[in-house]
Amino acid sequence: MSAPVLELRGLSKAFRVRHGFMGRETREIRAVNDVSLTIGRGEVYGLAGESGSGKSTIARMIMGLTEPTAGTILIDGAPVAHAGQRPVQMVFQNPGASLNPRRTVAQSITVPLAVQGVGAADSAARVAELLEMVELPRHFAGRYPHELSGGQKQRVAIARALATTPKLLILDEPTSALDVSVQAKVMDLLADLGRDLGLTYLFISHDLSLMRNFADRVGILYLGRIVETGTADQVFAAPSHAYSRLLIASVPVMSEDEARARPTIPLIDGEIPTAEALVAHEAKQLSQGSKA
Amino acid sequence: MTAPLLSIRGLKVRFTAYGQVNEVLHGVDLDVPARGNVALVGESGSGKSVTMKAIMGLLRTPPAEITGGQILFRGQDLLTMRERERLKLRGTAMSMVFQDPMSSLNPVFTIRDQLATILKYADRRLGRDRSRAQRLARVHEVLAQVRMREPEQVAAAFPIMLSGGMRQRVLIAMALLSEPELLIADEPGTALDVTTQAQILKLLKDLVAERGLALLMITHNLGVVRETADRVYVMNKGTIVESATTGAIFAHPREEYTRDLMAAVPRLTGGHRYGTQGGRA
Amino acid sequence: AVAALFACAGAASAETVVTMNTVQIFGTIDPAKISDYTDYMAAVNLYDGLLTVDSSGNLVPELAESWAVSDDAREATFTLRADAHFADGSPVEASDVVYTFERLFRINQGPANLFAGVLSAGSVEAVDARTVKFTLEKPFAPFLATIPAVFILNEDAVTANEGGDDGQTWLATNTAGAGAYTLKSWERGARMVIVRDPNYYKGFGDGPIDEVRWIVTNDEATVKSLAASGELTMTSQYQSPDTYKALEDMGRFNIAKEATATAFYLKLNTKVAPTDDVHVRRAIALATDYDTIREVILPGGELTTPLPKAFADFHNDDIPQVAYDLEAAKAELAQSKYAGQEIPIVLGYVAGTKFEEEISLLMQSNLEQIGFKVTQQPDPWNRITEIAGKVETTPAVNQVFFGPTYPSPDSMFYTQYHSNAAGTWASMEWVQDPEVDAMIDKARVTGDPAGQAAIYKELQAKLVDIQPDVFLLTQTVQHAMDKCLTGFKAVPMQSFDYDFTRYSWTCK
Amino acid sequence: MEFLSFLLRRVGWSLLVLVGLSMVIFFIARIVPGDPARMALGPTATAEQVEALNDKLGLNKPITVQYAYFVGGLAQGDLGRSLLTERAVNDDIRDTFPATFELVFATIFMAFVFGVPMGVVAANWKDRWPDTAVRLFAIFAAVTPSFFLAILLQVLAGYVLGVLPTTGRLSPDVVYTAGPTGLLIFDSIAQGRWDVLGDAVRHLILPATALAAATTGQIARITRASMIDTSRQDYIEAARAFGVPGWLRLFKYNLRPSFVPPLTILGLEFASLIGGAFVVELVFAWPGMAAYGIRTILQKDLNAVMGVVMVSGVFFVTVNLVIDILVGIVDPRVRIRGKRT
Amino acid sequence: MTDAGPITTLSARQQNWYRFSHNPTALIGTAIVILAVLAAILAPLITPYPEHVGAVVNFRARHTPPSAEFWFGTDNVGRDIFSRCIFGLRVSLTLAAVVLIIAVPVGTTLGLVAGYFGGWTETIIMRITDVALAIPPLVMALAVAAVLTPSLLNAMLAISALWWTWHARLVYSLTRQIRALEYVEAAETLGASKLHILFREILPNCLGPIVVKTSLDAGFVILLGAALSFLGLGIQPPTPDLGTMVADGAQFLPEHWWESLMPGTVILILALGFNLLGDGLRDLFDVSEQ
Ligand SMILES: Nc1ncnc2c1ncn2[C@@H]1O[C@H](COP(=O)(O)OP(=O)(O)OP(=O)(O)O)[C@@H](O)[C@H]1O
Ligand SMILES: Nc1ncnc2c1ncn2[C@@H]1O[C@H](COP(=O)(O)OP(=O)(O)OP(=O)(O)O)[C@@H](O)[C@H]1O
Ligand SMILES: [Mg+2]
Ligand SMILES: [Mg+2]
Repeated sequence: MSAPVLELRGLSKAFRVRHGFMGRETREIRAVNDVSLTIGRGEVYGLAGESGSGKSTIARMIMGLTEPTAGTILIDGAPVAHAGQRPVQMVFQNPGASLNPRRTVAQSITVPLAVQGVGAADSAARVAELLEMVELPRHFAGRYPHELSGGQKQRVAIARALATTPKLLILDEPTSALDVSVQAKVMDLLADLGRDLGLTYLFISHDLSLMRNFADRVGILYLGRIVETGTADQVFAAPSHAYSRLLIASVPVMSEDEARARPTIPLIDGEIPTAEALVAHEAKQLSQGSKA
Repeated sequence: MTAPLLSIRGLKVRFTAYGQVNEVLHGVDLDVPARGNVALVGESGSGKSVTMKAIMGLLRTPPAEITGGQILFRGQDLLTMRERERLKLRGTAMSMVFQDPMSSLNPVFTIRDQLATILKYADRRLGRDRSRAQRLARVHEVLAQVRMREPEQVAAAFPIMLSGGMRQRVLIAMALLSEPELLIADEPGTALDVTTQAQILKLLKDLVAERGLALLMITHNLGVVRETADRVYVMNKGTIVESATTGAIFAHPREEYTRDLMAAVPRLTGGHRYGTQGGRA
Repeated sequence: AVAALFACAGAASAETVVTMNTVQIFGTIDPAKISDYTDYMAAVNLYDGLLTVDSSGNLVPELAESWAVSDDAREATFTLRADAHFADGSPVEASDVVYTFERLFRINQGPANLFAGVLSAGSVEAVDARTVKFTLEKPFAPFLATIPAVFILNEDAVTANEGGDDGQTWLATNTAGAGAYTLKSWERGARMVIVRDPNYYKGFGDGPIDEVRWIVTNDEATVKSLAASGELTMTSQYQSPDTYKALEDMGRFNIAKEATATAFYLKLNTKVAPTDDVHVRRAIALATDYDTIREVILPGGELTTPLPKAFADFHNDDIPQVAYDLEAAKAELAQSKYAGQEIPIVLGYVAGTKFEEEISLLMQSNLEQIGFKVTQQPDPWNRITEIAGKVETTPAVNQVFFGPTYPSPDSMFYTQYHSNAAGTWASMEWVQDPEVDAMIDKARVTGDPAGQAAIYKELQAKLVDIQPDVFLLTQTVQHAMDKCLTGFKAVPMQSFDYDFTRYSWTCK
Repeated sequence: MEFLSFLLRRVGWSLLVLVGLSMVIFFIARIVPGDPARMALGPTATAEQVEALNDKLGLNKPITVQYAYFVGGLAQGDLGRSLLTERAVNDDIRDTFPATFELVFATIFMAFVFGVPMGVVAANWKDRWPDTAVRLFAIFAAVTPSFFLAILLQVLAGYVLGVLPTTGRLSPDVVYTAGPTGLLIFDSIAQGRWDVLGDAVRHLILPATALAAATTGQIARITRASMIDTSRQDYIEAARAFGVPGWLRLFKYNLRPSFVPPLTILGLEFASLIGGAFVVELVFAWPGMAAYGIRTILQKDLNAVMGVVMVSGVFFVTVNLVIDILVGIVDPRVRIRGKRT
Repeated sequence: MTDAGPITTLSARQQNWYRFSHNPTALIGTAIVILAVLAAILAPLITPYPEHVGAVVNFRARHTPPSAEFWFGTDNVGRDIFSRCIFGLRVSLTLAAVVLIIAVPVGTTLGLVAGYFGGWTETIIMRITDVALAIPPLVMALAVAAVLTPSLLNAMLAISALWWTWHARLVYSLTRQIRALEYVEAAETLGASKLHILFREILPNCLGPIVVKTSLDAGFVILLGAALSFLGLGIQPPTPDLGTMVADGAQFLPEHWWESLMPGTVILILALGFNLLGDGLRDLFDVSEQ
């Protein structure tokens, strides 16, 4: 694999949250904690983890939308410039909020085209092409976001990110609102593009089945740290960390084969344990084991 | 068999924009029995959210217009009911989880403020007497129920300070606050990690089993459907194309469309890498 | 005793209050600083001077019971009334007069300019407790006429509050005089209330005015609604004809009209084009529609020379009224060096003054008929004071009121036409004529009234000949006055007609 | 902590703004036509007298020296003497500012109490009769000049109704000296003088109404526009789905996120009303600072002009600081995500 | 495949036109404004006494109440108020249009820049704005009047010099609010130019309040013009302008009410037109309105 497109070194983010009268008291939320990873050219890196574990925050830091409290971000081996000057694009987790309500689909999609200096006539054609790619009818070009369903907005967001060919494309839950058949087509498209154009992806998702079929390597994030990383096959076949196991064990599946392929989780008090309980349980067993 | 709690008959909805009319629901029929656990699946843009908004009475008219059909709740037609009566049902007898977690929370109030207000007025409509402290306790309780790790702190936060999944759970908590009879959930698990999702689905299932909640869940995740729902409706282009019990539909999908849907689901076991040259059909 | 008590109580409740509006704010009540019409209005009630002026312009005794002027007109001696006392009860003594004048010279504002080159520190001496002697540095015929402008201060009261600035701070809000009224309250910019001093040394006549309230407003509607609500007793002299009409229609008011010694001029700048040509100036005078101005726009009397007829003994009655005659005006214009072309001319006036705008429009319409090209130039007052300072910036034609600050023709001539007084809004003609200066100076040293009159009459003829002004009118003051209020008489000295000891309330 | 440092920074900047203001106004005031000494002394004053006064006032020194004097005085809280009133400008302002402040405050209060609900009502019943009524009213109110309204109200009160007083702050027969604040309403309440309170309020009604109309109209219009924008948001719909009653949805869920524009306008008005109050003060013979300011400007009473402008400048800067903070409170997004590199 | 049928096949511009042309208030507003402009242009043809705009006085006919001869009555020197009102539209409309065309874009741009960039840019722009806002308009006007010769152009410059500050402040607040939204961040990450973000992403979302404020401004500017004429700046008599006519006529209230009420009504109608048009534009930018 060639030189890494993205390298994170000891990246951390703590939010200070203010309470009380005029924000006198503050508390820290350590959203991201000492995360390091590298993604090589043409690679698809899948990032999964608990909700609120800091995935979007990492994405935002790479984009330059949030300042890290510590650590460095290297893109193509160099420290990064201002947001917007980075050769990185992103599909936001909230398609609704990331589309300007006062701009039509076509106007939103043309933004990156204009940056590249594509002329008006060309960009109209390109918009039509992009809409087709994400399985939206051409006439949607004139619609405003509030006239779209959730999935349609998400596809517009994807189309917009694909309008240029960035070095790195961050996909934060790109297909969460899509039905599976459209999802399949969009994922195919992304994979093809990735291969043909040598795109690199940071793919954030809760849909582990999807990730299994898309990512080359996978990192599992828990409480702001990467607790496990490896190739997709490794991690899914033999998850080593307790949380990873719990995560994979919880995936809703379509068939009995799949159900059998999921790791089994020890019941604690006769129930499927919460993540904390399980992690604590295993840690205890580990220490008992070492004592024994 | 008793009459279903919610029964939709021939619902037609159309939108008018710039003088052009566009019918998006062409006669939807759907039943949710009491204690029922019903899933509505279908491709994006097929009209699921519009159906749900029609049930809740949230369609903005104009541009939307309900041109036909009935929505019977406890045998009463919601469409002919007076607005005041209908308001009484909302948030108490029937409740919903919105699809877009970002834009459905008011950005300028804390979570606690928003939840407590809703509870206060639900209490008032139900004639329940609760102190503010009791209401806050209930807010924290429900937040804990949806697996928030630090309910008090989440309650004190503004929406912008929460992750996507946390916001979605806040919306679920909002819907559960005053223990509704009917819960309509529009993709309640999309932004959640599978562990949390599993726990929340279990919570909903338990509510159906123990409290007699009737659940209508809209989702794209057929795995979720398989593991939670009793009955499935498949929607396409504004009509219900197929409906059956969960077991039946997964065993023998009748419609071509349903079969396509199922085939498109990625497998945890892998082997269907994305990309047209990767071997997928 | 019981009856007396009741009478007292009755009197207290039946106080006569006069509420009057004034269009400007009271700037100051310090006798060493008062300068304008409104300042004097308050001061003349709060203070008394050695002499005062009656409605014919004669000097009458006030604090001084008698006075004498030496033959060479270089010395004046005043004897104070024995019973004169200040509001605090202390007697008015010669030393108070000396103090008042010395303080005036030190501060060198307000009426001090009247004595420039005539009196200075040390010129005023106390001969004994009741006699003061003024020694003039040069003969100055109008000297006596300037004496009413200075109000006598209570030396002890002021020095007790001297505060390092000659009591200026203290006197800005307090009074220390022998006047008939004392200050009750004063909200700067809005209202002043004075009350009668029952112990006033000269006493009062029948139906004295117990309290005077001035409300500052230059808004016609305010005046009308104050009148309608019954609050107003008397208007200022500056209301619009409509307001007088409206108040008259209410039935409660009389409209008192009085000719004054204030003249209203079109001052023609004799040093800029086109009014530097006397034919142009005469043409303008001929093109002025006097009747419309005096009868419709601003009620006023005839004015044929620079001097109003109120100065009866000094007025040159031989000069006829110019007749409005556009043909004659055209003929006059034909003789000017600007003849045969369209003559641009600037008409200046005070912005926001309705009647001045009307006159300006009337002039414009007439002047354009005889070949002028008119530009209107309304300016706010502060700007006028500035542009009047230089020949080049002074517009060709300016509308200006001017009235005597002391009851002598000198007040009219010196300030407006003498070279030494050039550069103010009162002298926008820029006459600067040695002959004129000489006549004014000569009159100043001529003690005998007949001799003065001869000089002033000649001066008037001369000024009419060079036509530095169009003599529009002598102002007629109008006041809407409650029918119960009597006693108003115009006095040819600013605001002395608002001395409320001269008024009485005739209703019960 | 963070808030404190923000506040300190802003206060520091505000001081700088005031310095800038003082320089600009110092210069501008000297451009205004008129010779101050000449105007103060009248036309009959001799040239020597004018010269002497100019000397005394330091007006023939270079402008930088004059400015240094001014700043020196300002540092000691001394604004010099007024030519118009022959008093310390400090005293004049102390006498007149409370009256103007009371008037402006009453005006803002009225504009807020009437304008915001009107905007809310109009937005809620968009395109129906309440909306039409509010819009018409707002336009009427906004374009009726305050002098016109002042005169109209006065004529109405004086001729037709005769119930409300038309001049001054108190009736002449009410015996009262204001307390420490100079604000009649406040002082009279503090001292339990209910008769004075009643009289003061009655005097305040007409001028405040005349002054408030335009602001009320603006606030109503801006609130309406902003509310309509917000009402499109999903969260308003969500509140409806959860049975939050209509009025609460309107006044809380919808109004608060919409509040930034009206708040901004209100802040701007608050300050500009001080400058604009003069017409109303003149008509109603209100002994306020605005009328004083106008007179001093027209008389080119330099010290007084500087004083008035500086006082209203301090006021303006304070109000806008408060508004900026309020915007952060009203919309937490501005605070939380507002700071970016 | 999604095929819920087209909502519309219209382009954004066609949609805008549709929304605008289906909005009765906007149409009424446009009609009023167009009529006013036409009346101003055609004034010499449609007024009964065009000469009353110049140096004409007729003291015999002063203060005549409205009649068949003089529809709006006559003023204090006997001129026809109707004719002067129509001619007054020329000055007043020019004044309002030019001031707003200068001041609104300047203020808006500065507000956008300050609100979006923050930091030093914000500090400098907003503090200068604060200074400018704190200068009483009258002082400023007097100073300008002292330096410049009285003319309509200079009056417009003077008013514009004051007016931008309001818009700067308003837009600044709005921008601070909007720049925190995700769609702005999205545009940033797409590499959109600052120009694009300011004018295409943020500005359209501030337009509601801006348009409303601007349409209210039109009336204010016309009235402020009167204050300037009073100070000797601006248009000089006998040329009529509506603001000055109202101010002058007010001295004759209530007896000669028509003298200020008639021009006042013209301003009112004009303001109504601008405001309805403003509302129409607001709706035009409000894409969820149909
Ligand atoms: N306000 C509106 N105006 C016009 N068309 C609308 C509006 N809201 C929704 N639609 C259209 O109605 C159709 C159904 O939308 P709906 O939101 O119900 O889809 P959905 O089934 O929920 O899809 P998804 O799974 O993507 O959320 C879509 O084609 C959408 O574009
Ligand atoms: N502006 C903020 N202020 C305070 N806390 C924040 C802020 N933004 C995010 N957080 C906190 O940071 C943590 C991580 O949030 P993040 O959005 O990165 O989660 P995530 O992994 O993307 O979750 P999800 O899968 O639910 O979207 C959460 O606890 C969240 O509350
Ligand atoms: Mg996230
Ligand atoms: Mg949907």
